[in-house]
Amino acid sequence: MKLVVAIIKPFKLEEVKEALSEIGIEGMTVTEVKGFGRQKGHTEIYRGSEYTVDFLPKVKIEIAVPDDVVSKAAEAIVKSAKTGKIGDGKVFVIPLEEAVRIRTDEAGDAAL
Amino acid sequence: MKLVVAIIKPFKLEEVKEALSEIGIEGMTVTEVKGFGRQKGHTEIYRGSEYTVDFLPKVKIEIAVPDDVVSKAAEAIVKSAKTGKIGDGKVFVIPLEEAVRIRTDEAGDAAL
Amino acid sequence: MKLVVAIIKPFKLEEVKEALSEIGIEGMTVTEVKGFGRQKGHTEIYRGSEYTVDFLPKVKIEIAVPDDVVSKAAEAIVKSAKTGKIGDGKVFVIPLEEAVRIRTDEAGDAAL
Amino acid sequence: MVMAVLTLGAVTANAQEEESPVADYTEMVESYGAEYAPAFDFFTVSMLWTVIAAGLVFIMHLGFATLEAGLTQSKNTVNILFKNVWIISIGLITYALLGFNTHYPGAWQIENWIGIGGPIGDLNADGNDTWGYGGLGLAMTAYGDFIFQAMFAATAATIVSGAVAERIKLSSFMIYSTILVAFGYTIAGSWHWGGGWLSQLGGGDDAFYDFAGSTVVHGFGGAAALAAVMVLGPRLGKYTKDGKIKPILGHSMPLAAVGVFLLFFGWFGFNGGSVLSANPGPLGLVFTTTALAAAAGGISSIFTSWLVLKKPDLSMALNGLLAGLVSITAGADAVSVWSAVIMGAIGGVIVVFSILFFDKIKIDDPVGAISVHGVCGIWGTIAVAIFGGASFMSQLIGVVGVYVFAFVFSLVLFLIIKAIMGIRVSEEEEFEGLDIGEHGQEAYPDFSVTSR
Amino acid sequence: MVMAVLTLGAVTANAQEEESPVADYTEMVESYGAEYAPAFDFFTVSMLWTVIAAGLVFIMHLGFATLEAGLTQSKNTVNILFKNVWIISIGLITYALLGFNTHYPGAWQIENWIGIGGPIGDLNADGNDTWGYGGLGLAMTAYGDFIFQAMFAATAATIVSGAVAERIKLSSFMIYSTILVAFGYTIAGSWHWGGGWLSQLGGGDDAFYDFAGSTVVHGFGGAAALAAVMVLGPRLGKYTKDGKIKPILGHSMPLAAVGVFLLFFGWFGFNGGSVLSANPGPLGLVFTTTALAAAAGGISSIFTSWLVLKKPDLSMALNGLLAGLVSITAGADAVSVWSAVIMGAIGGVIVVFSILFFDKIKIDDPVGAISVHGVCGIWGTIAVAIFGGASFMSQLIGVVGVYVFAFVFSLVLFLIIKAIMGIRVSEEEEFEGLDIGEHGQEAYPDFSVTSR
Amino acid sequence: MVMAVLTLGAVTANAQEEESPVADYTEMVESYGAEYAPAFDFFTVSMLWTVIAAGLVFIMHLGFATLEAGLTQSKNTVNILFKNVWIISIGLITYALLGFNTHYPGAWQIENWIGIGGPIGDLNADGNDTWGYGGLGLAMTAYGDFIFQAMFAATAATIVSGAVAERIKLSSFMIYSTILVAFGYTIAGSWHWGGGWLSQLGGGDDAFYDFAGSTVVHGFGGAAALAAVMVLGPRLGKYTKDGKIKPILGHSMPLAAVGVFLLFFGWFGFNGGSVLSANPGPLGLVFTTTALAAAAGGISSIFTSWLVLKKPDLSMALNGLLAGLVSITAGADAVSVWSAVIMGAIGGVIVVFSILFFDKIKIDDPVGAISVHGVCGIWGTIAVAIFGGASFMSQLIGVVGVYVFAFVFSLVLFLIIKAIMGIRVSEEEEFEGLDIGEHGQEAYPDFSVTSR
Ligand SMILES: Nc1ncnc2c1ncn2[C@@H]1O[C@H](COP(=O)(O)OP(=O)(O)O)[C@@H](O)[C@H]1O
Ligand SMILES: Nc1ncnc2c1ncn2[C@@H]1O[C@H](COP(=O)(O)OP(=O)(O)O)[C@@H](O)[C@H]1O
Ligand SMILES: Nc1ncnc2c1ncn2[C@@H]1O[C@H](COP(=O)(O)OP(=O)(O)O)[C@@H](O)[C@H]1O
Repeated sequence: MKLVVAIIKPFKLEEVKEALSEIGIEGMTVTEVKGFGRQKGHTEIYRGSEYTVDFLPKVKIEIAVPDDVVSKAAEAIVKSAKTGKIGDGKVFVIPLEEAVRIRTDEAGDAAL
Repeated sequence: MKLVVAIIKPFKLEEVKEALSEIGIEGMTVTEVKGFGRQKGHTEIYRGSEYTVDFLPKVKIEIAVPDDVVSKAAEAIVKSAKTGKIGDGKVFVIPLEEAVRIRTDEAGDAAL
Repeated sequence: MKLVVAIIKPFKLEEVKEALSEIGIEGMTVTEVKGFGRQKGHTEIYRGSEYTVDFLPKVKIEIAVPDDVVSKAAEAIVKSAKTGKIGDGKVFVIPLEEAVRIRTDEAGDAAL
Repeated sequence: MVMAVLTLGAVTANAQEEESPVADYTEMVESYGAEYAPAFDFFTVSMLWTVIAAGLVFIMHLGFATLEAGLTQSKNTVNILFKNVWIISIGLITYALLGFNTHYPGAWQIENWIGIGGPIGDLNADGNDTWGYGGLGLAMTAYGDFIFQAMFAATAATIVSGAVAERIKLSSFMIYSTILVAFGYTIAGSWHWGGGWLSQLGGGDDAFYDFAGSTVVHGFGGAAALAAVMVLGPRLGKYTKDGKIKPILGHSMPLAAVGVFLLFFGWFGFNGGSVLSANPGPLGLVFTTTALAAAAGGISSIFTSWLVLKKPDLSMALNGLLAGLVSITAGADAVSVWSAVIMGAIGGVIVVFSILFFDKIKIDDPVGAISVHGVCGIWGTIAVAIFGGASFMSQLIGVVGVYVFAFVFSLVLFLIIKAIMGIRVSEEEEFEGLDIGEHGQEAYPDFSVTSR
Repeated sequence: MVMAVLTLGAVTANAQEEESPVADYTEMVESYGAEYAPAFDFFTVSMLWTVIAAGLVFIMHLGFATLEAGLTQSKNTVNILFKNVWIISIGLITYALLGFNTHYPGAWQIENWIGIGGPIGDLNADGNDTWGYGGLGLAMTAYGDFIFQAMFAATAATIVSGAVAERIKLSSFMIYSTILVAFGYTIAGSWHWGGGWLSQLGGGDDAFYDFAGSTVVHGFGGAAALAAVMVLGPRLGKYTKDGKIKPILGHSMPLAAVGVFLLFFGWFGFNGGSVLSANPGPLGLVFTTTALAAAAGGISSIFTSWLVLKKPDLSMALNGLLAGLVSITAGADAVSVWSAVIMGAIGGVIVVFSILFFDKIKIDDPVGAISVHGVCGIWGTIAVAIFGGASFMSQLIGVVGVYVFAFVFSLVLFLIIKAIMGIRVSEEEEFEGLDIGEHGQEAYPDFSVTSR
Repeated sequence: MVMAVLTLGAVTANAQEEESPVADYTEMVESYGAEYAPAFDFFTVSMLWTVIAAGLVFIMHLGFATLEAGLTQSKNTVNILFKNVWIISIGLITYALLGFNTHYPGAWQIENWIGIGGPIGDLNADGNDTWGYGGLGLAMTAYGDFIFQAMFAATAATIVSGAVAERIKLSSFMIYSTILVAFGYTIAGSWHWGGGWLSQLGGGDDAFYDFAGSTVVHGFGGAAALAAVMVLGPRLGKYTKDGKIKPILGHSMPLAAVGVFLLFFGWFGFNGGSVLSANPGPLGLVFTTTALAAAAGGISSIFTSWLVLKKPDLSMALNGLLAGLVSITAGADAVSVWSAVIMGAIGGVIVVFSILFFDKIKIDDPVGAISVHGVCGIWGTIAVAIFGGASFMSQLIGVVGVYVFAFVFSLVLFLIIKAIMGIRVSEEEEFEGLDIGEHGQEAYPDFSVTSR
């Protein structure tokens, strides 16, 4: 099992969710995060002083998947989250040693 | 060392915390997240239009533990977080290669 | 590649960011979290009843880095986030199997 | 007289064809005779004050709504705002339907105790639109009288609303509040303001003294709230199994503060309007005692909470202002300024200990309504005997009478509703919040991921 | 007379050297003759009410600002607040520059249809500061008249502001709103209040009846908003490709509720001030009909939304209060209380279905302004014929005349601005929010990590 | 006369036994003689306006509280709301204790310069409850006078509160504000309103002219704030080591906007009430100049900030409205409407540059209080010489006198408190927020995980 972690632009969440649905992924966990990267934040003004907002709002999606679904999932995310503009985000894949469904105590792929 | 990650129902946080305390786990990091899964969100209404809230509020707990505590910790979480109803959440176990306590520079199990 | 995860005190974020910048790390993802650990929360009062706030606000930083940068990054974080007082937080290192830049489809170290 | 009007017309050479309110007014006055001019003028300015005061009492309902919303959790905010829209709406309509003619009866069903009136008609008929209303007994028209009193009516239900927040079933509360306002408050009010038994204590010489309603409005609401909370039980998680209190925090102190300041503001209409005229003497006194009692309540609650709780507690300071206001409401026109300060200050002390006390005995009142309105209402009413020369006995009888009635009325009503349809939301709904459960809406949906 | 004043001085033995407003006033009255005392006094109290009412109408602008902000997303909140600061500011200045003298002309450019006046001068000159203003045609000074009317002026633009929120280009809106207020509203207003053709229907006997402006203010704004929304199009993502409605949630129900309660409060000035004097008869009636219609609108919209949508919807309840208020505005002084209740209740039903209807036909109006002000404005105006004895024909002509004018004026103006400078922000800016895009500011920056 | 009253009774056939306020009033008037009727009536309506104006000035304190809370960080919100509860409470009590009798003395300790009065007594005694108060020198009773002035008193301390927010020790501020209000403001006020030296400039012919207090209230507060900020130093992190400004963002623009609109609303009472009667002439003028100056300030600050900062800045627009209001406060009754517009517009320009300037010289004023109240207070006062015919010299002397006094008084007081008990919270507390540090409470606890 792997944990596929994607950092995407917030307004792409809906599309990514649908793309994952289409390949049969029904579960995921989403977090509001702030991203810092090549994409520079904008300059804002407050009462006459300029300041740079470095951290841009992003959404992090975490999806635990069986090994054989990893690349399909990553692909689906990349395709649906892409705008081609800087700041589109990343997909990370992290090894997952165990997964348990709290409700049923099922473990392994069955828990996902 | 492993990172035990649990997605649970928000109102179970207190109980899970206590269950972990009982087995000697004193440190954890908690994040508000939104979960998407088998448990379907409710339909809400806003000014006459229905819409479905897919993402339900959940809480993510991250606990770094020595290898030998992993199963005890997972068990404690599963037991205390269970309601038996759909949406109870998951426990994931991720390998952890290193841990450092910032205050003291201690590393490894000593840092947890 | 590794995912370096740091839990730090919120007001240290700026310093940590600068320290990482200095060693050439340009990307990171930040989340507001609540931490529970040796550092005990304060007692607060609400309408005459005392209660303890167990969970203290912390900031989680996630940085995906090539293997050879891990220790430099961890060091930079530890140094810049340290106050020496309890509650300074942790640095965790998690193995990372794959990384993709959504915008360009670049993978591996090139994606970071 | 006709000549006089003609002359007036001559003075204003550029008078247009259209009707002239000033000339109309002058003509009307002169048709009565010049000696009535002061009466007419006093009536006109008093009536103006009455409707403005009604507007100020109206804004108290926004104060209640925001205070209550601020001191409760964000997952119940839609429900609380909704209840407040409901209460002001049903309160006004109900008062028109049967409250007004109950408060000004002549027609008791049970002499001096129970009289339920019918709907209002054209209150401007029969010269009620001029100073003739009530035979000069009031310096306002019948509509002025109505709208001012109508704004009071919903207050009792609003007070209960705060105490039962975060767990009461919406439909049950809507029925409860309607009946409480329609029958409970109107009956209690008629005892005092409708010429009922409270106004006849001691043959009328030792009449119960409650200027703007420490007992009849605030006490009534507080006592009804106590009964409601006792039937309803505390919020889940408020008291742990091992008997400890686990505070459930209000979600927005700014909202709560806005609420209290608006209540303070509106109280100038509540007390000031209760002068029932623009008579400069009492008007200035009432504004002054009201403001100083509130200030004293704020200060004394600040220091009381600081001493007792070791920290200066904002929610206690806010409740202290309100405590001061409730404490002066019964005697605002009858005591000296420094008496008002003492009355308010004692109210500010009482409210702190009262809130702690009710929490200790597990009466879970999220906003402190029972303490602020109920307990300080007693104090305020009794204080008129101490500082304002009212009969102690009558004050006591009045308090006991109204509080017992409100408590029993509320208790019985609540128990009946409980038996028929239940009064409490399910545990699950309470955990999730009444906003989703009752309304399918969230108060702050924008902070969630979905709305991005 | 001089003697009288001297006597007065003698009564107040401790009179100081400084000028005495009371003595001055008395002297002034006596210089006209004692028989004018009632006229002066009525004038004085009426003028006081006029300026207080102006203050109440002012606070409606805070109500509009918070309602609009509450019912839209947090990423556009700075923009909405900014627009509201702009509107009240430019509305007041514009009304001084040319609105006032358009509404009280004598100088039409096109007789009874179009007359644009110039800037106001010293309105206290020529005795306008006393009861002489307008030859007793009004019980207020010219400044009183001005400030009360000026507060109305910006309302039309505010109504549009809500309907076009979250996507309109700031600079375009600023120009649009300025021209709408400066020329559109003033011209339409002059038809009714400036003695124009609407006030002359049926030779003046069947004049269009619109007491405080259901049509002339609210209807004007609603019709202008409809045109604006049609040109502008819906917010991105509101209607999906497959034709479904995807609600875009307002970010703060407490802000929205504060807005509605403040509007309700201010409406006492809007309608009550439109009595144009402190005449006790109509004043009490107007306060009562206004409050009861609002309450009835609240209740009926609650039950309508409950029946239709299965859940009691807070935003509908809030709109119901406003619907009741708009529905009574045209006839507040001309109908009985129970007629007012019916008018408000029907308004509360209408607004629910109207909002659903406009959503269905993809007219995207984030705050329901078109339904509340436009649709209920029609109902309120027509209802005066049904319940208040106005000429049905005249009411219809008035509605059609004003709505068509407002719609066409707004449409043409918007199309011109669109052609010249565009009216809509870029897609990217709309996604990111107008706060960052137009202002480089955030409404709630503290919740972000950076500010820690 | 008795006969007249009897006749009156006859007219109202259905008169009840109970006392009749109208008849009482008529009887009272007639006991003086019919020729006093206009005096009584004018007095009554003026007094009504006075207490209503007091209520409006009260609501400014809610405006200050929300503006200040909105423009600071959420971690200090409880502290800010608490301070505002404290200030209004202590301000009212203090004014009753010694402020009022200082402002209306006769009893100087140092002739024309320093006079501290004692507590107020029964102000309705000696006929002060009728038009006799002050020998007709004022058209209000002594209580009316008191409550209106008392509401002003706390303003100075509130202004300072905003400037020192987010870092000042609570207990130190509470002592500071009490002494500032009790002695500083009352002394400065007595120079102008208590018949002191400012009112005697040029033998009284060239008296310092400050209608409602641009200098005496706002300037006083602004100058005191400047001294306080200089002693206190900037917030941590506001100015980086390399000398750059790092803005610390206010956490809620809606709160800030609510604050400014409420201040604008209350200002009608602040300026309008300063007419000190309901005299229609000045009343209409003052409402008009006040509103137009605010509007002009809003517009000019919008364009100034747009030009200078490239973006239309909401917080500057809000400050612009306030700048316009402060700029007109000294001359609201003395200038023409277009002068008012110019005065407000210049104020709106000044405030933008002033805020930028103070930020540049590292005077850290989170809400811009020094610029809005202090700097625009100077402009507003001087402008009366330019536009309203006041003596330039006297205005200058007045400004210098009051500002220097306020600055020195505040400076010395602050330094003493600093020496005795410290004035600033610890670095750690400042980082964590004063809400936790001083109060052990959070303003928005619901957003944290624990409350779920
Ligand atoms: N090394 C990294 N570790 C973790 N997150 C990163 C890293 N680099 C970028 N990110 C996340 O990805 C987002 C997009 O990255 P950015 O460099 O701005 O654009 P792009 O991915 O298009 O090159 C960032 O806002 C941040 O949240
Ligand atoms: N594959 C997954 N990857 C990550 N998180 C998941 C996954 N599946 C479920 N979750 C998380 O677990 C929560 C509960 O899952 P759900 O399918 O609704 O119920 P259950 O776990 O009882 O079957 C979800 O809300 C989501 O946060
Ligand atoms: N075992 C753990 N797993 C995950 N996070 C932890 C763990 N222990 C501590 N933390 C995080 O680190 C923070 C600091 O830990 P704490 O024990 O309070 O202080 P210190 O690290 O200085 O000993 C905690 O608030 C929590 O967020």
